[in-house]
Amino acid sequence: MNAGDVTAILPLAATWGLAFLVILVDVIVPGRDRLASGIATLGALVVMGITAAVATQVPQQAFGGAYVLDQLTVLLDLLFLSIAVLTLLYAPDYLRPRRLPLAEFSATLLFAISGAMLVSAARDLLVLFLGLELLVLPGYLLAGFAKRDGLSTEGAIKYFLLGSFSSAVFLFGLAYVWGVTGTTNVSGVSSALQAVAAGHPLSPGLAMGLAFLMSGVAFKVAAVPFHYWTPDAYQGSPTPVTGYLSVGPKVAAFALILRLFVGALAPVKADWVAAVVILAALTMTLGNLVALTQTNVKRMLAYSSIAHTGYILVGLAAYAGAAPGSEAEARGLQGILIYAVAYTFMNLGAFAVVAALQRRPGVTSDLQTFAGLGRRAPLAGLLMTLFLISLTGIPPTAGFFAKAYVILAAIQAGGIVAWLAVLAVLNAAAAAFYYLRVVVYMYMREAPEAAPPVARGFELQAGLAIAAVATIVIGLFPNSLIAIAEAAAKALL
Amino acid sequence: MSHSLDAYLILSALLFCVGMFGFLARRNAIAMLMSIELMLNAVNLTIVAFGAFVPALTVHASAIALMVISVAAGEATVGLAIVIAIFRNRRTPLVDEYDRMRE
Amino acid sequence: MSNQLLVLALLALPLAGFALTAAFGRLLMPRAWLIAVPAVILAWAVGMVLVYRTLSGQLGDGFAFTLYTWIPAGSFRVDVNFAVDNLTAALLIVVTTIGMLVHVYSIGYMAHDPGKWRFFAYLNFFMFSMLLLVLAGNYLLLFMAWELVGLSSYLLIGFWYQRRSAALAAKKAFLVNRVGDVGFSIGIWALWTTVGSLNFSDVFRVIPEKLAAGQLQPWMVTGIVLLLFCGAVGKSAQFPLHVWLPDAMEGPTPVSALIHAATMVNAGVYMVARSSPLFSLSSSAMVVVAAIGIFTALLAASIAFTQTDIKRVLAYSTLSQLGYMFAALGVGAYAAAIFHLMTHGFFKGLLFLDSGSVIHGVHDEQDMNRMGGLWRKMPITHATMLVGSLAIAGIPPLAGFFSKDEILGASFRNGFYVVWLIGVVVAGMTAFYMFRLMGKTFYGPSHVDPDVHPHEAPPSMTVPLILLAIPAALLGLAIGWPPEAGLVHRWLDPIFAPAEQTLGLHPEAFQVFGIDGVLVLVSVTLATAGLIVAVRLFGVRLPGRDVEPRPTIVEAGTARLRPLYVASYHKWWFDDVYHGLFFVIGGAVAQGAWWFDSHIIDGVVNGVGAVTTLAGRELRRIQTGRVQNYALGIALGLLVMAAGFLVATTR
Amino acid sequence: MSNALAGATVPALGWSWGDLLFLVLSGTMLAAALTVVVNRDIIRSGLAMIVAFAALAGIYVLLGAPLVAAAQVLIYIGAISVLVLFAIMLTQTKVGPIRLVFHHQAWAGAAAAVVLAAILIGVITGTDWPDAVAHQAHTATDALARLLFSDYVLPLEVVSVLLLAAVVGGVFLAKRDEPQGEER
Repeated sequence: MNAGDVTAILPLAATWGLAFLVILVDVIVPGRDRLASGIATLGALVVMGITAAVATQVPQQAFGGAYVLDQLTVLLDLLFLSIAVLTLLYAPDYLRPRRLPLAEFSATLLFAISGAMLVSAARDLLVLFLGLELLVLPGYLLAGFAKRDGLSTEGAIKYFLLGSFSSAVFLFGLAYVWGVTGTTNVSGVSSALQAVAAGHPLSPGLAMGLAFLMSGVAFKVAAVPFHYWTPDAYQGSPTPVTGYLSVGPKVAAFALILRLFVGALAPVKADWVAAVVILAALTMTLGNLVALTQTNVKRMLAYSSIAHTGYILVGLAAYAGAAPGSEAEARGLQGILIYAVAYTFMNLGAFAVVAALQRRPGVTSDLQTFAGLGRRAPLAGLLMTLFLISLTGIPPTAGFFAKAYVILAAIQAGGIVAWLAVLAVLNAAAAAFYYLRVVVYMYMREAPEAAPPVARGFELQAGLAIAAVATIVIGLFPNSLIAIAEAAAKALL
Repeated sequence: MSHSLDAYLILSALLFCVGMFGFLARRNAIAMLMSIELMLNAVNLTIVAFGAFVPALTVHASAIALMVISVAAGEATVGLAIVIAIFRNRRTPLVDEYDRMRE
Repeated sequence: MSNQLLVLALLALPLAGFALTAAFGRLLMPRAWLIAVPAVILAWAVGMVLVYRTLSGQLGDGFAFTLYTWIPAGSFRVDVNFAVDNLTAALLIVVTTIGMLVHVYSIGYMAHDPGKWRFFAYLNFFMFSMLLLVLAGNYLLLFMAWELVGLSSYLLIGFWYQRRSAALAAKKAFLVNRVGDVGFSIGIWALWTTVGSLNFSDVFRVIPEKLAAGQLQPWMVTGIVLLLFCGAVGKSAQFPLHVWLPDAMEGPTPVSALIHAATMVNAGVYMVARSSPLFSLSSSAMVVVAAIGIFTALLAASIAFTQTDIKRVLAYSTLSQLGYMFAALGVGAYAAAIFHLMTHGFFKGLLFLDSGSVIHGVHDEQDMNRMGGLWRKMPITHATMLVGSLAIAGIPPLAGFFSKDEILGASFRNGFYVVWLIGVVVAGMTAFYMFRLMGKTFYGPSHVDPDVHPHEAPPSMTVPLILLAIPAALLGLAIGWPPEAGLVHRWLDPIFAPAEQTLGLHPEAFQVFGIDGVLVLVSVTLATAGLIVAVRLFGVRLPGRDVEPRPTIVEAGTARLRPLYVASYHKWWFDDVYHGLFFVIGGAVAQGAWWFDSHIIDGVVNGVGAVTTLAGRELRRIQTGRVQNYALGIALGLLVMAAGFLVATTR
Repeated sequence: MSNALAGATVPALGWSWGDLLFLVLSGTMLAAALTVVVNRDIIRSGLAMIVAFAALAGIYVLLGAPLVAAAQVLIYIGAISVLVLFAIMLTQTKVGPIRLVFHHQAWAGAAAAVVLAAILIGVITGTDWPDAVAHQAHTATDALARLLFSDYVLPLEVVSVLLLAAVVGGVFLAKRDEPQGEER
């Protein structure tokens, strides 16, 4: 390890340090929840500052090329840290009334985020796997964090068992690819495959490796038919955790896809594009259709997040389906990144409103809970409407812009992928039905007599404001985001 | 036979499939967890086998296998913690009785 | 003020009004209109300056400017840009004037509503969206405004959400529009990828070039144009997406007047007119537009015959008149379509506000069977509504006569004889159902609830009525005279000249003593005939002499034409069929997907279970374990994936 | 170890000692693994898992990876298995009849496993693994140690953080709630 390594790894190391600090604070002054979560929140902001500061010195490699700090890493790190900050802002109003400790929550969340950051920076198969595990293991714990709540632990065990199963599958695929290519280094794998892919069919071993990797990754992004864990894990988890789960691991899994499939497996992309197209088509269609039948908002949002996975996969399909070096290839990658950013803010925002509604323990996330919210708490209603409009994909919100971007990339890629774009448009139209239902409940139903109070803590409101501003600004002024995404995609190509 | 990479890979594939069968068939959460451990062991066997037969991978194989073993330990810790937590709630380790969420 | 500043002010005023009213409206109660109405009046003034500058020719072909680059991604570049030309100006006249009058009218109409601050906020937001729609200089911005007007329309229809029907109608409007918007958005994306820009000027330049160069097949242009038209069909409520507009009458009446008669529903007409350089490239698409337009005109008129809800009659008449406009667009009479859009905006806005005044006067009763004899109680409302009815019936020299006859004349001269024929018949039907409405409402014996004492509306409502009656009466004469060569043609012909050139149309002078005169005579005769029949059946009050209604003849007539009557009364069962199609079948598909998602694995499993049961095991009562189901599903996915990769990649 | 035995053959069968050892160890391991997944007594499953792990450690030695074998014994047998057995004791319920041990989709699971095994065996035999040599190499412990602290220092760090995270969160989830009452 040398000085260069230290700068490159600074954001990650700082996150770890922050997690240690939070644990330490909890050990020294136990029970001071506010202090611990405050430190975590402010610390995450500081780490964002550090990340922005080291962003001027990209690209940098560390640990013999296993870890890279480039534009992509910086963008994703900042995104993951924002997820951490927002989740930490949303959590207190939900966890405190349920007497769940914020200190452990903050530390576990930070560990998970550090895993996501590691995934976004890894240029080595083993480090990718370890980052993935560092991401998901704390995730299982967070899902079961409301340990006295049967639903939470039930969701956690399902998530854990299926997640570990898929990790084993993924690792198995990784082992085969490693055995075939003889290196764990991403660029090494890529150049080894370059030789393999030149006109020859794949060896069965490599094909099997790809199949296992694709299945493992499809599980992590919750693509149909590997999505089964999502609704239960989302519904059962404490709502702020659900918000985190719906964006953190998902975006991290797409980071994994970018590093692994785009970084290492690009030479054989003609061999896996079909799988992506099928997964995308299945995922958005089934996610949307099933979301139509849900009456629990958290569960509905879970299925909707599956549908959004489908849209992001459209971006991946555009990349994979486009000719190497073409503009559509780059646009597809940018689409993934832009969609991930837009989706993060709008989806976290929506879950934050749900969490605010569930301030009092025992309040469910049933649609009925939302009745009359538009009048009961006009601001919360307005924000929820904004997030839902964005999720639907109505301009000028972030959601519309992101959807437009991936769809355009897909049309530009042409061929079968262009038809995927048409399917995406149809699906986006169908999505209005179930998002709108929530708006109908908020504005066109009377609130029940004894409506539970809506949380309005300072942190929550600040977090909601951030998400709302991001949702609007990305929709109205996407210029800088596009520029960042272009730079990040260039780092990959 | 003991000098053939195929033999070790097949052995590991069989172990993987046995683990998968256990995961799909058992009702007990801990039994499922054990099945996952078997699958991870199968992967490790694959890695070490590649290392033994491909000279360039030899040392790396052991290093990777050690990492995987450690990850498996972490996974077991988390899994058992969750099992114990849910056992406090439900008083049964049988996973298929955890079905309060459906649809 | 510079022109750019004017445009920005025009947008900023209602937006600021919305923001302030939304934030502080509750504090302003009971005078919640204190910000919203002045904002719109100011916007009207700004708009008029802009209109004057444009139409007086000071700006040449108009002007365009870019605020900033919205999406700066290489070939996906889209600006936030605005374009103002004579077409924009024509729309601005309608939108700002009627918008302003409706705002003023709403002060009185909504005086007693406890939630009116929301109403004014939404109304301002609608004005912003509609102005953005008209001013937008590219398709994406237009689409954004398109969705925003849809959203504000949704909020306003459902304003009285306590009525379940209002909430349902709001949802229906939004969702039906969504169907059209799918086509519209696909069309826009297709344009984007073919042209690389969405600016109107670029699109209209590049598409004909590419078509001429053979880079674009004619069927592709037809496809794109028809996809765009899908959006217009939804927003302007044309067959087969017309079902939402009558239901939208659940909203407060000012909303019906402003959004669902005078402005938003015209967005489709405006969009097609704006895209005339594209539409004119595909004659088959033009035929589709004309056919859908004239069919809607006929269909809606036939339904309006038998409806008893005063606002619904007007809603169907709106559909019918919009149908005329699309027919005009389809036959290539673009200027006539916009002319009719303008006159219709005024007289239909007037009619709706009149109906609101009536409803207000008889205490929220909308059923015409429970009205009658109101002319004595509500003289101003009656007089202005009579003007509006004569205008829509096409009686010279009121506004509707000029615009409608231009449409009919153009269809005939451009060779669309069927369109002309149906159009003339519909003109007669229009006169009939409008005077049926007048008769049932204002003349004959009163059927009003004896406890209700009808009264004239307050000045804040009657003044807008009078102000609207003036253009409804005179606008045709003012800008439509002489026929085919009036001001409106001087304004709009340059805009549509390229499209007409593509179509090979040569504007000819209007021949008073030639074919044109005959055509006018025919349509006016039919309209007068319809009017007279209606008057004989439902009564009228002429100076000095009352014609009494003859309900017995009406009953005898309906009895004889029973099947037609029933069909018309039930709106040709479109709602029921759609309910079946969308909600029952769509719901079934969704349920099916859900079932597939949650049961298919169980199904496989239970099949296996059944086999083992046959083997003698007692398995019936064993609970399904969900995790293993999920796991099995994932394992099967893994198997399929593995097999697929093996088969597909290793050959 | 494998080198020492490479030359000799087993008297009666004509196999090399290495082959015999491989067969015995792999047979033991598979049998034990099957016991883990099918035995109705979960405690016996846990004990069988230890046997499987031990046999696998032997195979690692056969493959010339003694350090992995040592880690296998220390971590899998010494830590994970013990943890699992503790968890079994903690959550012990009465053992039901066999149909409660298995889910009724066990048959489908078995079919899936068999199909996957068939696919995998086909793949393994059908693949020309690159650079495979006939004689397995032996991992030098000192080389491995150097590698771990040079190239693999980042993974090592990550693993340590991961274990810490697992322990912190795991302890929170598994620990019994302290008597509630006072608001925190």
